[in-house]
Order: sequence, then structure tokens, then C-alpha cells
Amino acid sequence: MVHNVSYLGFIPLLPLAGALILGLMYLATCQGKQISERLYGILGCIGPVLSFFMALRVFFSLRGLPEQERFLSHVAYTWFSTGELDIPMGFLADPLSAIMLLFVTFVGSLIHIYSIGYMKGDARYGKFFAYLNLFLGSMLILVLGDGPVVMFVGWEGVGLCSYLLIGFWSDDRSNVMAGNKAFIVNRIGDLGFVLGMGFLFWGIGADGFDYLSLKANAQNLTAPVGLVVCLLLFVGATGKSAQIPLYVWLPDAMAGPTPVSALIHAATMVTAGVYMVARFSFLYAHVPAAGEIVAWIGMLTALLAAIFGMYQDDIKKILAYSTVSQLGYMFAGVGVAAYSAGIFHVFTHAFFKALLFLAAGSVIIALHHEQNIWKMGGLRSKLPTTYKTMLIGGLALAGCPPFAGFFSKDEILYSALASGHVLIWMIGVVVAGMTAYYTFRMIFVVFHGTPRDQEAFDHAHESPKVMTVPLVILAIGSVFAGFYNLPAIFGGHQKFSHWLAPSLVEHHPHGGVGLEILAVAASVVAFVIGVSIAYRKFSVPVAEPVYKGFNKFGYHKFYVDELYHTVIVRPYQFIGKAISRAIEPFVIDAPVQASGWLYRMFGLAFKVFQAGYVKVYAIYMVIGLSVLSLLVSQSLN
Amino acid sequence: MINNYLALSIVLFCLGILGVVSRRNVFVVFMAIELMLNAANLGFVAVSRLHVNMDGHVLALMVMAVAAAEAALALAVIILLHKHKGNLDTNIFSLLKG
Amino acid sequence: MFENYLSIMIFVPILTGLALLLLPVSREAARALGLAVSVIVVLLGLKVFVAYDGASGGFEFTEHAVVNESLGIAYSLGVDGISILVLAAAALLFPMVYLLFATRAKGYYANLLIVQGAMIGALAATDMVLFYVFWEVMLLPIFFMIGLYGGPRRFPAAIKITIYTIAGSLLMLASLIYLGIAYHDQSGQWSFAMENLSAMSLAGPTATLAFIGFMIAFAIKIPLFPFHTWLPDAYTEAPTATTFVLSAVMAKIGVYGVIRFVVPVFDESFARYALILACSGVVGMMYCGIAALAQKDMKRMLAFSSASHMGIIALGIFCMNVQALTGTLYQIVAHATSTGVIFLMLGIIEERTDTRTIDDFGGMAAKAPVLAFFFAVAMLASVGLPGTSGFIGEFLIILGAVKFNPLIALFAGTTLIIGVCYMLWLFQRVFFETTNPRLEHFRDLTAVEMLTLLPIVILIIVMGVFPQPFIKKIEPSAQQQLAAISTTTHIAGTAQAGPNLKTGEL
Amino acid sequence: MLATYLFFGLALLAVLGALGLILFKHPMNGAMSFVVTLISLAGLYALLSAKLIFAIQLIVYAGAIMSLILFIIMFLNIQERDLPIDSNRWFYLAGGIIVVAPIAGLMIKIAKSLPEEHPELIDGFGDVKTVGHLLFTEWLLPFEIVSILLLVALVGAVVLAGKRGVN
Repeated sequence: MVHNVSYLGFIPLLPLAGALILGLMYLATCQGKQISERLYGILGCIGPVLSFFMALRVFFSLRGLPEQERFLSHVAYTWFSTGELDIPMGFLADPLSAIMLLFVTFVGSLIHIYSIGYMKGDARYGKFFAYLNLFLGSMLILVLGDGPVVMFVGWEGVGLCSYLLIGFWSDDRSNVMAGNKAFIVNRIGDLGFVLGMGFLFWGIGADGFDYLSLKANAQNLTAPVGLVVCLLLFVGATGKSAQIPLYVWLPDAMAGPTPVSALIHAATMVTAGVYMVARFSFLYAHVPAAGEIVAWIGMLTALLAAIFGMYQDDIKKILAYSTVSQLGYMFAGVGVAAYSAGIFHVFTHAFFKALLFLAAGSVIIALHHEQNIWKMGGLRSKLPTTYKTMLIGGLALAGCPPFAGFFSKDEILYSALASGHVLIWMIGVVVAGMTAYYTFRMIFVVFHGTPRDQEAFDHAHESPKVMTVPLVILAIGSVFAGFYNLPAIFGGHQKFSHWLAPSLVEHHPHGGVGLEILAVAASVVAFVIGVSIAYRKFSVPVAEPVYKGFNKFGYHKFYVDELYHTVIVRPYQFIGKAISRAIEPFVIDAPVQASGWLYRMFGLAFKVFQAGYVKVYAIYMVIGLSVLSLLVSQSLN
Repeated sequence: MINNYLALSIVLFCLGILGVVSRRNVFVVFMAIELMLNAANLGFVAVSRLHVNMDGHVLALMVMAVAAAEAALALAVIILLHKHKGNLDTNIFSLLKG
Repeated sequence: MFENYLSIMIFVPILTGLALLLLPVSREAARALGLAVSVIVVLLGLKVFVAYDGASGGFEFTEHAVVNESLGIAYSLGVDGISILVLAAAALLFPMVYLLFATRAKGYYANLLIVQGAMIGALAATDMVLFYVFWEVMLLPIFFMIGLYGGPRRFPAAIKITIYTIAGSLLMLASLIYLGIAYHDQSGQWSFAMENLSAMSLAGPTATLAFIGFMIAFAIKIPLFPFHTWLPDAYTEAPTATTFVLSAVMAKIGVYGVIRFVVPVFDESFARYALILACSGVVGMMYCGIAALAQKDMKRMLAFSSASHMGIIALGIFCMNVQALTGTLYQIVAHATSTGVIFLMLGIIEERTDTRTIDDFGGMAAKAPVLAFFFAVAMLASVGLPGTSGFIGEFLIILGAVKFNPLIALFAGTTLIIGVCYMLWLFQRVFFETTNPRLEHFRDLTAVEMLTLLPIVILIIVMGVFPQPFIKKIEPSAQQQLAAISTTTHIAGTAQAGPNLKTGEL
Repeated sequence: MLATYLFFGLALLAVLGALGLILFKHPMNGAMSFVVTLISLAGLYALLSAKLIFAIQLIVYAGAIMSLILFIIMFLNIQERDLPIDSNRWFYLAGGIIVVAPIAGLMIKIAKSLPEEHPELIDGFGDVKTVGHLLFTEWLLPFEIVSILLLVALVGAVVLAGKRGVN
């Protein structure tokens, strides 16, 4: 039973309209008299906030429906249709997209408000809000799209906004390069997505290429094609959600303004891959082998990123690697078919990671765009609100009970254990410990100890209300979001999982209370170990360490960027040069040139006969006549 | 009988060719061309006699008219060339060389 | 009032162009006249486009007059879904040139008029001899425009494109004569009308040769790898408006020719060689796309980019399913708008800075935000971002390619990546980074330029968001065009070698 | 019989004159010997009963054209030293004969195949009146065209010769 509600289309349309208006205003005025920042800020926030209220409306109308009828949809118009293919511009709100919708608009609105303060004084203030609005609109299309093709619109749209916002300060070449890298790497993933859609369509899509029809026909998909589709779609997910081997763009993406890092590169866009896998749970449930691969890639990514995270100097890069690592958890979750656990982690992660980034942004602004943690220290007293909120975020990220991250991460690890993926669970526990370690390494170095740069320390001051209020709100979310899916062992009812049930195809494993206690205990132990190591090493004033051996290897991120550069980028450039300098002129064009040369040679050869004297031509004529006469007399005889 | 006339016409024509080919004096070349025209005329008139048909005569008249026109123009050109180059050698005119 | 829209669209520009060549008219007057004529053509073109119904998939706006009864050559025109979008592009894009480039010679505008008329003629002709005539007429103005008004190395470029194209055309002529004779042998009558020729069943080695003759002629025009080598030189040396004409419309007529003539007439040979042709398209796309990255000259780079896109567009034909074919027909126009706008903006930039070397630019977005915005929109359409015109076509082509042959689809899909690589690199070097001192006094677009380009930029978005009105016009004809080929291929037993994804046989 | 002797005599003169044309060094001598050819040809026309052509050959060719040529030769006042050196003359002549021989042989062979006997003449064959009648009825258009040609040649000659030279 699907209910048609026409306001669905307006949810993405509002921010998009905002982007258009802001963009035109900015274009019209950027070279003349500037419009006041306040106007831009207010206009920029209208769209997201309205979308948030509409998302609430969607959520509550879904709640008012019986469980199996929780589908709201709206087809705006036929987007394109040819042959068997029929793609409507349709939107679908079900429990899954409603959850995504809620936190995307909620976190998005908060970050818009925060940006009013953060971007103060930037010459391209209006452009920033236009891009942010565009991003939010695209993200909402991604979430609300009723089929893979409409989702792809948002999918690419958020990629574009990511590119634009990473290279926002475009005067600096490295920022633009980081943006390019993000776009190109995402595009590699998108290739997988597009091909996956192609296979899916020719497999079962002819009877309707939207989620509900696909879900209904999923059993018709043969196993090999199903595997191909799942893996190709997962390639798309690795690009967007920064998994091995396409994770390299996310740390570089920190070149963008901090609200961007918080909104796009931590809370919302990068989770799109997880959302997509959950969306296609009816396919992945069909093909267990694909889920296996997803889970392993996810967990390995989590491990790798956690290792890198332990060595970073840049506060935002630490958070970036922690994002990659947490995304790995999410994929491990959806990979072991615990889709609701993965989505729950997406949900809680959005709060605490946005919080951490915004708090980091507050620190960065306070220190006038200093991002190196080894130039900070002792900021606890100067930035009390920031410190408290960041501590809450850190505890949530590290998985300290009862903060949000603990429950969601535990749910994933328990699902892995209960579904028999013991090795994945063990790695997960280790990564949890590492997460605790690098999170508190960061907090201790930045906020505890003594100031390392006295001058910067003296000028530091707490951020304005417009920035701290979102921090506090997010901190509250980080504390309490986890209770939404309290498992039975803590006396809860897993409301979140039940809420999602109509959208997903999953079977909750029942491992028994013993396993559950084991999982919880292991996570808590890992957290305690990680924090205590960090406390031992960094709660006292320490200088910037010099890395040797394996540590140096980790500090340089296993030289993966360099490897990619040597193996992919350089040969690509080389082939380009080779084609344009050698192959094109000397191979492909050679027959053409040769034919021209041949004609010229013929010309030169016959030029000899062209003496230029009329008499000579007369002689030729006579000779010709003579030969002709000879031939004719021959034939006469 | 007529074939003797035609043979004479052929001989004269060939002599004309030889004149054009072997001489470099522009006057001689020009007159050799006139010789060939005359040889052709002789052919026309002879065949005309053979068939008792006077179209050959008319053609001969035409050829003469053309020859006259040619003579007028050619001589004008020769004068011009002589003025320009001060020479009568056909080989100095090689503007057709590619 | 009158009904010969197509004839008017063909001959008013051609006759005006010839008159301009012969009459002593000032440059300004020539430009004004050209603009006026092109606006008339735009209005007629809009009329035809809107009035074209397309539900039946057959020809509309037909005109017919016998030219030579004994040889069956006729002056017959018509529009169907295959030609309607290309025709619209050929009709609608030209006024921009007159508006944007004001300082050209009289002959330049005259040649533009002639080339427009000839292109519309080639697109509207339904008699093959008539098509051939317009096809050849199309080339001459291009030769003069490059040779007379082009860049420093214009002569070799002009000669190369002309001789290369004519070589192909001669092969086509020979094949055309063969077709006429074959039809005469089979039916006892002479005719070069499309519907008669496509109804023939051709077999044997001679038919294959004739197929190859046609295919080479069109492959040169498109251009398909490895017949593309005239393109970088010609595009680079030609004056910008000519490059615009070449890339936005002329190349598309090559694709159009394959769909219109080769597919129905040589259905069997076409099905047999489709895989090879598809490979050629894909290889060309990758080859030119990778080569584009190594270019130093902006125009040359965009020339390679254009060639790269043509590879993908051509691929859509060879996949032989309705999605890919519709995608090709759609992408033809999408590419015409995006690449056209890019080349026009390049022309504006070149006129202001006197350079095209990428290293001479940088930070232009700060100096000219509107130009940067327009360029970005066109660029995104060119890389196929959803929401712009470029996505629909590319998506349909790749979708069709998956059905045709997954491996081809995989390589075709790399266009998503390759296109982005060089385009972003170009955009970065030209519009981002610190402002190059050369651009200190660079002006943004003037009001006229902005208003000229704005409709196309809007069209790019509209075609991305609301493609169905366009697709509705082309799809029935695409279906019909493929109906013929699928029946013959089943009989000939050469049905597509691709996988059957329904039953899962990879 | 007389006609035969006359023919051979005139033919001999014509050939000798032509030989003189191509062999004499000075164009003046060549022109004079060419006149001999032209006059003998006129005689041959008379033998063929082509009365009008006979007259015109004498008047126009031997008279007008040749005197024009002679006039120009004398007008240009060509000296021995002005003459081009025909260094390879004998080589060209010998080569020319070799080349021309097959042509001549073929043509003569064809001429020989023609019938020997002469048909009876009709009344007024070759007369001014009959030829003129023909000229103004059947051949009117070519005649007019030729007259235009002559006019053009006249104008052309005036324009060309009237130009001021460089020297």
C-alpha cells in the first residue's frame, strides 16, 4: 500500500530553489556592491529549516500509518522513458528514507546556522551558502529518489557540491587539486554504479525501475547477474563512502571549509554508500557472497583508516580518517546483513561526527586557521564550551557507554559475531580500541597540557553563540541518540530496527545473551585500553613525536597516495603525452600523411616532363599521335 | 587521282610538324602552322571533289578566315614579345613551367 | 500561408549567402542580413519542431518533386524523429554566431549562411542523391572559412579536412551508384528514395563493399577512430564559429547519416560488423579522451574532447537497441549545446586575450564569474552530470551497451572518468588558482553575450530535467528504424552476441 | 594527261617550298619559299575545280596574309645576330621524321584505299555563286560566328599591338 503525497517533491526543491536564488544574487553582485552577509545567511537557512519541518511531517505521517503501509510516494512527472525503460521523477518516503531525511535536514540545518558564524568575513559568503543549499537539495534527492536513477541524480549532485566546496578557496592550487581528486575518484565509483544499474535494468528492471518494483521482482534475478550487480553497486559505494580502494579522496577533502567537512564529508554524503547498500538490501540479501565482500572491505578499511588516524598531525585529518574508519564499520554492518545496525550507526555517527568537526572548526577559528594539533594545547580553559562538547563527541566516537556511538557500534559488532563472522568481529574490537586511542590522543593534545604556541593561545577566544548553540544541540544528540535503538540486554526494544523493518530485508540473528554480553564486554574493554594508553602518553605535556620504522610507514599512510600516483596518474599522463606526441602524428595519422606525400612525389616526378616550352608539349602530342598511328596500323593489318 | 592529292596534303602536313618541332624561330614556327592549315585545306578541297559536294569548300573558307584571324593576333603577339624580350626564340617563353 | 517550411529553411540561407558573395555589401550589413536570415530559420525551425507530432514515427512536412524521371532522382524532403532534433539544432544555434562575433569579413557570414542551408538540406533530404548533393555542398563553405579566415596553419588544415572528407564522399558516391543499380536490377525501376532502397534485400560481397563505402564516408565525418586525424587540426585552426559549426552540427550529420542510411539499407552487414564498429567508437572515445589531457592549447584540447564524445555517441548506434539509439539521438543535441557553448565561450576568451595556451590563464573565475558559471554548466553537461542534458543520452547509451556487450559497456563507461579528468584539469587551470597577470583587465561577458548564451545554458538544464518532451518525438522513429534490423538479424542468424541478462548467461 | 603533269609539277613545287620554309635560316627566305607553296596550292585548287577557293587562296593567303607576315618581318628588321641559334635543328629534324613517319604512313595507307575514279562534275561546281549560296543557307550560322571571330581578332590585335612595351 503506497500513499501519494505531493509535498514530497518540495523537500529537495526548497534547498535547490534557495541555491538558485542565492547563486543568482551572488553572481549579480559579486563584482559590485556586496549584499550583507546577514541576508545571505538568513536566506541560506530558510530552505534547510523548512525542509526539516517537512521531514518531520513525513516522519509523523509515516508513524500514523500501519507498519506495512509506511510508504509515501509522489511521482512529479515522467523523467524519461524509452522502450522498456521508464524512469519517473518520483520520490519515495519509507521508514529508511524518513530516518535519513530527518537527520540530514536536522544536521544540515544546524551546520547552515553554524556557518553563519564560521564563514564571517569571507568574500564568497553568498556562494558558500548557495553551494551548501545545492548540496542539501542533492542529498535529499539522493535520499528521497524512488529508484536508482533518481538516486543517481542526487548521488552525482552531492559529488559535484563536494568538488565545489573542497576547492572553495580556489586560489590555492592544492585545494582545487583535492577537489579534482574527490570528483574523479567519485566518478570511478559512479562508473560502477551506472554499470550496476545497467545490469540491474536488463536483469529485472523492465517491469519498473523503482525500488518497490525491483524488490517485488528481486527473486527473478539470477545469481551471477545478482552478484555482478551487487559488486558494481558496491564499487559505487566505495567511491562515495571512501572505502578501500577509493578512500584516498576523503582525507584530502579536508581542504574545504570545516562546516563542509562536517556536513558533507562526515555526516551525510559519505554515508550515501551505506544508505545505498541498505536500500538494495533486497538484492544483497539475495546474494550472500556480495555481502561477505562488502563486510570484509568495510572492516579492512576501518582497520587501515584507524592505523592512519593514529599518526595524523592535522586535527581535521584525524577526524577524516576516523570517518573513513567508522564508514568501514557501517559497511561491515550492512555486509553481514545487519542493515538496521549499519543505518543506526549512520544515524548516530552523523551527530557525533558533525559535532566533532564543528568543535574542531571552533578550535581552528579560535587559533586563526591553525590545524596542526602540535601547535595547540591547554585550550580547555580558553574554549570551555568547545571542550565540553568535543569531549562528548569524542566519547561517543570512542564508544564509551552510554553515548550514542557505543550502542550503534556494539550493535554492528554483535551482529558480526552472531552471524558467525568472528574474525571480522575481532578486527572490529581492535579497531574500536584504536579509535578510542586516537580520539583521546587528539583531545588530550589539543585541550590538555600546556600551550605549545603561546601567542596563538593568548589570542584564542570562545566562538560566538551562533556556533556554539549548534554544538550544544549536537552534543545532546550525541548523548541520547543511542537510546533510540536500545537492545534488549539493556532493557530496550530496538525501536529503530523495528521502525526500519518495512524498508529492509534482514533477519536478526539470535546469538543469545551470552554472545551479547561478550560483545559488550569486549567493546568496553577495548575502549578502556585505548583511552588509558592515550592518557598515559598524552595527558602530560609532550612534544611532537618523530616517527620511525612502522610508525613512519603509518605516518606516511603506507605511501598509498604515492603508489596511486605512480601506478595510475603518471602512466595516464604518460599515455596522453605519448598519444599526442607520438602515436597520433606517427601512427594513426601516418597513412594520411603518407598518401599526401605519395601524391606530392608523383607531382614531383611528373614535373620533370613539364618543361614549360610549348614546343615540348607539341612534341609530346606528336609522339602520342605517332604511337597511336602505329597501333592503328597494326590493327589494320 | 584524289589519293595523290591527299598524299600531298599529308606530306605537307608532316613537313609542317617538322617545322614546328625543329625550329626555334617564332616566325618559322608560325608559318609552319600556316603550312599545316593549308595542308588541311588541300585535304578538304580534294575530298570535296571526290564527293562532288561543296561543303569542303566552305570549310576551307572557314579555315582561311580562322588563319587570317590567327595571323593577325599571332603577329600582334610576336610584336609584343619582341618588344618585351628583344628576341624571337620560342624557348625563352616558358611561362607554362610548373 | 505556405507549407514548404523545409525548402525555405534550406534555400533562403543559401541564396542569401550567394547573393552576399556576389554583391558589394558592407561587413555590418552582411552580419545584419545573416542574423535576420538565421532568425527567420530559427522561427521556422521552432515551428517545425513544435508542430512535429512524431507519434507515428513517419515523415512529416514532406515535399516531393521529380528531378530526373529516367534515373528516379527526386527532390524529396521530410522530417522524422531521427532528424528532428538535429534539424532543430542546425536551425536554432546559428544566430549566436552572428551575435557574438561582429568583426568578421563579409564572405565569412555568407559562408555561414550557405553551410547552414546545406546542413538543413542534408538533414531534410529523403532522397539519397539529394542528400549526397547537400552533403558535398556542406563542405565547401567549411573549406573557405578555414582557408580564408582561420589560424596561422589554416592551409594544411583546410586542405586536410577537405580532401579527407571528399575521399570518403567519393566512396559513398560509388556505393550510392551501386545501390541505384542494385535497385534497378531488383525492381526494374530507378529510384534513390530512402524507403525504396531500405526495402531492398542486399547480400553478397559487393553489398558489403558498398556498406564499407558508406561507413567510411560517415566515419570520417563523425569522426570515428582511426579516421579522426583531420579533426584536431581543423578544429584548432578554424575560426571559432566554424569550429562551432563543425562540432555542434556537422559531426552530428555523420552520425545522423549512419542512422538514416546505413542502418536501414545495409541492415545485415551492419548487424554483422556492429561489434567492430562499437569497438572503434569506444577506442576512439578513450584514445581522444586521454590525448585531450596532454594538450596545451585549449581549443585543441576541446577538439579532442569533442572527438572523444563522438565516439560514445556513435557507439549508441552500434548497440542496436532502442535505448542506445534514443540516447544517441538525444546526446547529439545535448552535445551540440554543451560543446557548442564551450567553443563559443572559447572564442570570446580568445578574442579578449589573444591566446589559447592554457598556461596563459588562471583565476578567471574571479575576474569573470558569469563566464565561469556558464562554462561550468556547459562543462558539467559535457561530462554527463545528471540534471544536465549530457546525462540522459550518456546514460541511455551505456544502458544499451550493457545489453549489447558488457565489456563494451565497461569501457564505454570510462567516459565518465576520462571526461572528468581533462575537463576538471582545464577548468582548474583556466578559472581557478591565482589570477594570471595577463588577465588583469579581463572583462566579464557583456549583456549581449550573456543574453546570447543564456538560452542555451538554460536549454542544457531544461534538457536534463525535462527530457521526455524531446524523447517523445524521437523514440517512435528509433523503434521503427530498429524494427527492420531486428527482423533481418533474426533471419540471418546473426542476432546480437551479447549476454542474455534475463537468463543470466554471461 | 596535262592535269597529271600539272599536278606533279605543282606538287613538287609545293613540297620544295615547304622544305625551304623549314630549312632556310632567315625567316625572310623561309617566307618567300612559303609563298611558292601557297601559289602552287592555289594551282592545285584550280585543278580540283575549286574556283572560288583558288581565287581566295591567291588573294587572301598568298596576297594578304603573306604580305602581312613579310611586312612584320621587315618591320622588326631582324638581323642575323638576332636569330635564335637552332643548335639541335638536325637532331630534332631527324627525330621528327622518325616520329612523323608512322603518322604519314598510316594516313597515306588510308588515302590509298579511296576510290580511284572521279565522278562527273555538276554544273557550277566550285563557282562563286553555288558556294556563296551554300554559305548563306546551310552554313549561315558558322559563317556569322566566323565573322564575329574575325572581329574579335581585329580588336585583339589592335589592343595587343597597341600596348606600350617595356623596352
